[in-house]
Amino acid sequence: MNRINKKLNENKKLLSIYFTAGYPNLDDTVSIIQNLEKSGVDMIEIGLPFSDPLADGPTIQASSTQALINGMTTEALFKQLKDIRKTVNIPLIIMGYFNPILQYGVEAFCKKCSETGIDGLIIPDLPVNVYNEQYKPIFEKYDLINVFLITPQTSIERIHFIDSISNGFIYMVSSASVTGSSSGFGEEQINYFKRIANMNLKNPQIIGFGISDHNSFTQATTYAKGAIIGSAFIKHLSNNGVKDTADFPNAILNQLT
Amino acid sequence: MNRINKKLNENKKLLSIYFTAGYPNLDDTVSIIQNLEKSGVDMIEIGLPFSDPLADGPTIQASSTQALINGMTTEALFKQLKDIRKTVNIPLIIMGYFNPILQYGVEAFCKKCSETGIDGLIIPDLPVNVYNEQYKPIFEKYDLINVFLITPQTSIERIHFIDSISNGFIYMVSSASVTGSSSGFGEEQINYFKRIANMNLKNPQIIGFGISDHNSFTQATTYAKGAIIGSAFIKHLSNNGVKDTADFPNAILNQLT
Amino acid sequence: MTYNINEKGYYGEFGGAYIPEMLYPNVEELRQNYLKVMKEPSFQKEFNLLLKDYVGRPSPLYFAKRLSEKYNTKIYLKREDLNHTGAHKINNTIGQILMAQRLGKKRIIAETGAGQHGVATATVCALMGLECIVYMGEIDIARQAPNVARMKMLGATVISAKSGSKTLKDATNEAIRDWINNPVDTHYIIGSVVGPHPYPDMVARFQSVVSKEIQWQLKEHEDKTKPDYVVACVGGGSNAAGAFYHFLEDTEVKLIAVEAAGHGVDSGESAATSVLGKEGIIHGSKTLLMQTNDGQITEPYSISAGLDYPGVGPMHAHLYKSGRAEFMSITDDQAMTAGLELCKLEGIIPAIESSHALAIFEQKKFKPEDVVVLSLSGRGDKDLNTYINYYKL
Amino acid sequence: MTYNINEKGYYGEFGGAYIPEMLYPNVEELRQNYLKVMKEPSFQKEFNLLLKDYVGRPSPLYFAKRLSEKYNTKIYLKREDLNHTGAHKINNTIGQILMAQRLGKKRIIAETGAGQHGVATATVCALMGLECIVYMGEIDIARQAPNVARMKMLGATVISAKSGSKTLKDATNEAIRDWINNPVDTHYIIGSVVGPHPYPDMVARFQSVVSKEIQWQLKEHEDKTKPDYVVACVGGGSNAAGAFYHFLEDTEVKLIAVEAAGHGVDSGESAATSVLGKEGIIHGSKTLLMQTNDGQITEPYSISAGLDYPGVGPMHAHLYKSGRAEFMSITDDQAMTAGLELCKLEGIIPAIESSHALAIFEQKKFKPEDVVVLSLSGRGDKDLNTYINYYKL
Ligand SMILES: Cc1ncc(COP(=O)(O)O)c(C=O)c1O
Ligand SMILES: Cc1ncc(COP(=O)(O)O)c(C=O)c1O
Repeated sequence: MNRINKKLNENKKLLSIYFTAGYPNLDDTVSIIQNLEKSGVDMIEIGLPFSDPLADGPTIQASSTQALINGMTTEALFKQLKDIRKTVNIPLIIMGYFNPILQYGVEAFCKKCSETGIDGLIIPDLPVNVYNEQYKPIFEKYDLINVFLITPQTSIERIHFIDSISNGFIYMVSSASVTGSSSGFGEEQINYFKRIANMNLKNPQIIGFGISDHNSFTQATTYAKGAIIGSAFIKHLSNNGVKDTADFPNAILNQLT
Repeated sequence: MNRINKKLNENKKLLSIYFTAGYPNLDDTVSIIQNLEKSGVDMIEIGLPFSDPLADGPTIQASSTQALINGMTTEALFKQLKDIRKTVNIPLIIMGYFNPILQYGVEAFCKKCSETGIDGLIIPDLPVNVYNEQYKPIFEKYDLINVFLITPQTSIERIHFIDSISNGFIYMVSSASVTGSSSGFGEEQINYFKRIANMNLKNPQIIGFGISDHNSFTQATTYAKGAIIGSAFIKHLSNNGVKDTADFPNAILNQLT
Repeated sequence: MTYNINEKGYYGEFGGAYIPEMLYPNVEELRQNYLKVMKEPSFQKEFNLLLKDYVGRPSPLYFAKRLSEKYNTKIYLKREDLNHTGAHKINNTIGQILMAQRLGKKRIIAETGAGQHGVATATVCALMGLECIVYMGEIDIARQAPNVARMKMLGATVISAKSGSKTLKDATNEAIRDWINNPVDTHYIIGSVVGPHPYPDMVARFQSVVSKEIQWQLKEHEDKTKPDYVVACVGGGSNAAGAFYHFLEDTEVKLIAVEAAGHGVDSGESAATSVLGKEGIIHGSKTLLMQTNDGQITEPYSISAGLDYPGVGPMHAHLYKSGRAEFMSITDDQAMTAGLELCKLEGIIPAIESSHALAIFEQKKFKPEDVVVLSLSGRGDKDLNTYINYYKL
Repeated sequence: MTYNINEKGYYGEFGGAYIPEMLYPNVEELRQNYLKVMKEPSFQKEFNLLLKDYVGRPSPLYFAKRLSEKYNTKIYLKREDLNHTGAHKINNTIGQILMAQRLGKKRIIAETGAGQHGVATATVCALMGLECIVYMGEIDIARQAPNVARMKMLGATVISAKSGSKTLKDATNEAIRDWINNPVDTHYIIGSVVGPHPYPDMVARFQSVVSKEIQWQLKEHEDKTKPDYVVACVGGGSNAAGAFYHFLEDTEVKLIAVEAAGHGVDSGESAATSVLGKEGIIHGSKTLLMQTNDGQITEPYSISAGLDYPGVGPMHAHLYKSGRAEFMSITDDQAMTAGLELCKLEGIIPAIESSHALAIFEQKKFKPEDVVVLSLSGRGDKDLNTYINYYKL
């Protein structure tokens, strides 16, 4: 059983953290992952930086640009992660845009993920139908879970369709927006969370976008299996560097340090 | 008999000088005229300054602008010239553009000229046919000679026509150009001078435009009854002021001072 | 009464050719030939082909829906702004360059205010491979920089006129001086219905394509060939002459000519020639002009370089004196407001000259059923700096 | 083989809609409706009326006599420079604004490179009274200042894109981000045949009026409906798509697409996408794009803001891969030379984009009897500073 599915089966709300590989420094990747695991994070999205991350807001975008300047490449990332499974047990997901993956070769990329111990992928600009028609067998062959997004605008039929082809969790975008652009949830979003919760989908949902602190994390996880934090963590890294990485999840989970 | 005709009957080559009334100083008009007469000038064109003297080159244009700034007006000019005939005997011609004259009233203007002792007018932008059809009787009534221009481009028929309606002299433009733009005469111009001289017109010709020194004056008067100098004299005034006015005609006539 | 020119070259008491003898051969050559040449089928064919394929005629007659709604009347814009080079001026320069060619001229001179006529002249000179010299007032060179750049690109020599008000009047003086100095091979392409006969009539005829088109275009839109009103701004008067031309004798069509009031008609800084002018001679034509009692020509002022002229064509002097056209004066501020309004309502940035015409809708009420055709004489690209500075955008 | 789009939204292997889920509802709404809406008679009527009376279509097909003489072949210029706002871009924005209205959108966003698309979008938004936000790279804002001024006059908000190369690619990223953030009431008017399906096809159809007109106009000039060659510059590819459209399947008509080589194809500073690009995904479309081995999109370079794009529309990727069109690359210097040449020979100042197309005549010989139609996609008013600085005029 894929680590993601195992994790989802745990009877707890999940905290998932996104960071951009190669940021703030090229070789921070492994230590960030290790520190996050140690401080109780349940799942990690490792961002493969892209020159034109059009679904990301300014914070993640800037971190990607810096990571590329630092020298991050697909090859380099896999090299850094080569031995990651010797020390890390939580699910690891690579989040990246489709073009770098396409250039690497989709099958080669999946194979490498599988060898490295990556459990899933989030590829925002690989649409469901293209995945379904062209790439599903490859992902399955390498036991990679492909995670799809839904938004407040996604129609009921489409949510059911996405649910039907998903086999891990559904990434529930809290509001239709690029990452890092709102904070805290309003009534409209809460209603949306409730609406989805009531659909009784086969896949659990993890909410992302706009979660930045303990409060919003708690709110989100009232209605979903877990929540993903990205921009807020990147900001933490850029303000504090890597040495106090653990402070961030601690604050979210409201643990005393 | 009009002073101009009398002068033209003299058995000599005529030097006529143009200056802009009110330049360099508003009240220089009378003394310039007097000094010119004293130094042997045969005829004077008094320029009535105009804001837009489109047949004049930069030198005369600038002098007109300055004269207007100094306060010269049609009324002021007539006031300055009121007693001119008490001291000056040579023919005096007013040279001005048509619009100021029109505003003064053509008949009023002619009457005033006659009262003042002005002998003729040169109005570059009053065309022959308009003069002929509308204003001839007025000029005749006040015994004013209207002087017409011809240029190297004027057709033979037109020269004969202009000759027929002229009763003083013909202002022969040395080359088709605004005032002050050439110096000395080339073969083409000399041929033109000869051509006109050979036409045996009833009116003598006085050459203007491009005469600036003894040499060009002598050249021009080889083929014509006289010559008019304008820009070169204005330049002299602007370089030397009015006190050495006489130097200029002296140099032209090559008289020792 | 006729509102057209008579055989002597006058509109009523206005017009004629008050030129120095030095210009006589050139002007006379033109006078004797212009009608004959214009009527030659080969001329007509070439002229019309260039208007169509090069200039982009017919220019649309555009029903301005939102502007009409705002002023509760039917406003049609005659889109001269869409012509090649961006104004009505090119209709005339195409005609004159063909005329110049047929008269064997090798060198072209022009004056320009807004630069539109200069650009249009430089353009047709490039098209025909003729040398081109454009005179432009020093102030206008500064405020219409894009057009100066365009003339240079097109290979024209731009000469700065530094005398007088350093605007259109002075550029015209310089151009005339040049013509006097170059009497044989040079044609002077005057840019408006000004100057000595036959210029006003020749330019009006070249521009008359505008009202010709309005007639059949209106037929398509409104099933009638006459508007109730034709509105145009007047600098020298060429766009108005073109827009009025085929309606001149039909007094059912009301004509409105709009002049630049600058800082106000009575401010001493304006270019509202008809109201402020008296009969006189300017640039070879008897017409109305702004002048002192002494007959010195006054320095005009308008924010718009193309209207900044102390005279007006003799046709317009006659239209004013006879009452055939209504003359309105629009200030800088009123024009700028109307210009921005057209941007916001119709997505069209007008030349500031044309903005003066647009400004009348705030001054005069029309009936809902009135069909008002307005000559949008040019586009505002040349005026962007002036607009931007004015509005601090 | 077909060169048109298939029912899945692909030209051969290129195209599709590689978009984040956040954009799915918008893009899907458009995909489901665009053909249906475009075929509605009321849409057709309004679209065609605006093209005629507002844009000024048909744009002339002008036989460039002196240019033809110089290159000893028959060159026709399709005069998109005469359109309202000065380029072909407005054909598309008119279409899309009508589409947006019918889809009930209230807010319009756009990206722009040269500013022509931004101006065209701001224009139609003013015309329809809709809010308009335009994203433009910081570098392009500097080099196309007149167009920035125009957008402001028209009431649009111009937002500077400061990431990446600070040019068109980055402006597009920002526009897409905006759209993601405003998924309900906003329509994104893409300015070229790029982006996710159905944009490339929709834009190509709106631009196809160009080749439709070429067919009947050529009939008038040459008594045939097909040229031997159609030539167009390619940034994203919309003017080329429009000029090629009705000839795509007729291989007797040779197509030439001209890309910007910047300082030279091999200089590392160019935008010659087809030659230098590899298959990949950019802005939602599978196409050819300039990228590193690692799949990072390369920062392109061209003196021309409108060609300074690392991708190309999927139609063009297919035309390249299939060999249906010949692709040529033109350097900055070659383009600038050709641009000035057109000024001097024909009195037309071309957009620097279009100058790239014009430059091929120095590179490729045509037969004297060849009929070559070249899309003069825009006028050079926006580029005056660049020309003037380049030539030190
Ligand atoms: C756009 C535009 N409209 C109007 C004018 C005024 O000239 P006219 O009165 O001859 O039409 C000009 C002059 O440059 C102009 O450029
Ligand atoms: C005049 C002109 N031509 C061409 C282009 C390139 O775009 P496309 O390839 O979509 O025609 C642009 C883009 O701004 C442009 O302004």
